[in-house]
Amino acid sequence: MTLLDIVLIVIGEIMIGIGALADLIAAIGMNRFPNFYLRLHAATIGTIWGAFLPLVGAAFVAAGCKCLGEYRWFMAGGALITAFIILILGPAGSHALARGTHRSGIVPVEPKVVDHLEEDESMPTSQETREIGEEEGGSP
Amino acid sequence: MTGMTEIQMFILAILPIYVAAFILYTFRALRGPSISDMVLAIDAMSYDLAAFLVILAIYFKQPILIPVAIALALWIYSLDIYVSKYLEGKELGE
Amino acid sequence: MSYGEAFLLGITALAAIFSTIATYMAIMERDLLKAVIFSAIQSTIYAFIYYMLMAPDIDLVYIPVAVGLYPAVIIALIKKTTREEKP
Amino acid sequence: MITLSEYFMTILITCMIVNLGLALYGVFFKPNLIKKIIALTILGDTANTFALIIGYRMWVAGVPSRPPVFTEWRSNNPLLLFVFTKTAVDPLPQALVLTAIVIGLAVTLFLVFLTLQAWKIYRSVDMRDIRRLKG
Repeated sequence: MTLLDIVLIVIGEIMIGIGALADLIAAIGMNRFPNFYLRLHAATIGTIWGAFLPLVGAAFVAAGCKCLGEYRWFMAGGALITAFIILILGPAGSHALARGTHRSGIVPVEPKVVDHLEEDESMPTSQETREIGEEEGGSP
Repeated sequence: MTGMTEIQMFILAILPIYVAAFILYTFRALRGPSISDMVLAIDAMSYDLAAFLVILAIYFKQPILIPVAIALALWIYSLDIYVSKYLEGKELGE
Repeated sequence: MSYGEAFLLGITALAAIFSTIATYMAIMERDLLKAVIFSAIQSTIYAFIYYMLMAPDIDLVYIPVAVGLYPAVIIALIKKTTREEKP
Repeated sequence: MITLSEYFMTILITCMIVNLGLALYGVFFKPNLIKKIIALTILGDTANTFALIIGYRMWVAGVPSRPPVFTEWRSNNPLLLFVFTKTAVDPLPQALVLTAIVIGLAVTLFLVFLTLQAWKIYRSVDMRDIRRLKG
């Protein structure tokens, strides 16, 4: 076991430990926050710090550990691919869910000062105003 | 082969933190007042479960267990999209 | 018997208990969309149990079918029919 | 005197039996057709889990049991093959369950289509209403 392997394993173990702590913090926040829009923050911590970072650390550990046999590069590559997928898809899924929830209005936006998105959605868009104008102009 | 390496001992020491986090996520997923809370909790739980599965594959020293994590991370995303499409009141594919 | 064996089988037993709770709530729920999402929780926990029972090739089929396709099909069906279950 | 591992396996099998009972209750006594379909998917998954538990093998002398895929075929050490046969789980129930999952998907899609046709004809998915209509 060379020095590079030891360095890779130590860095990977530190990343896995940080990921576990971030995961626990995100889970506590998911239970303690009172509202859906506040729980999105906890979900972000749990997705990026709790899943992306330990996966990169697991890739480092797998690349540095000789005891895993010849398939350790397969393992490291799979862990990196999973990390990349989570980095792309996690924020996209949270955003889609928040958009759908706000449009359907099943959860009230409780601690709010001003909600610009609601004002924008309540105002008619340019295409709708054009249709309304055509109807008024066309009807006798 | 029966002797445990340092990496296996480290992973066994770190596992209870993950398990506590999963228990808390599952409580929120079962108890959430609205549908969005439940789907969000399943989402975060499954992404963390993918990381957990990769770490367990390192513990078991079985590289063939890795593709499960890729499949889980890919398909949980679809549940988000279906539920948000339903909440917006649109058809699938619109 | 080592510490690792008892601990990992204990995680599996805990997951089985939570899957029982999720199944009970999915069967007894009036709102059908919530029932579908409880079923998705149960499917995710079952995928973890299959992993711990050392069947990765089952998981590769089970995750797209039970986590991806079943909720999609049943949500499309609820969209076309009713959401509330009559008492 | 049972060991701790056998105790946990007993908990696992007991929870699966409770799941099977709950799913059977949902299939038999819930009048809504969509709820029947959800219960049927849970029933199929639980039955598949029983088939996997039959093929599972407990850990031998602290070595983890492993999936039935032999990945060390490059080395010519026969001891690795001996360890593989001692610790790998049974692959035959996994091959059967693989087929059962896909057939369950096809059956569920067919039932969803039948439910949609029932909604189009009777405007109801409740079994009590459909029975009252006599059609």
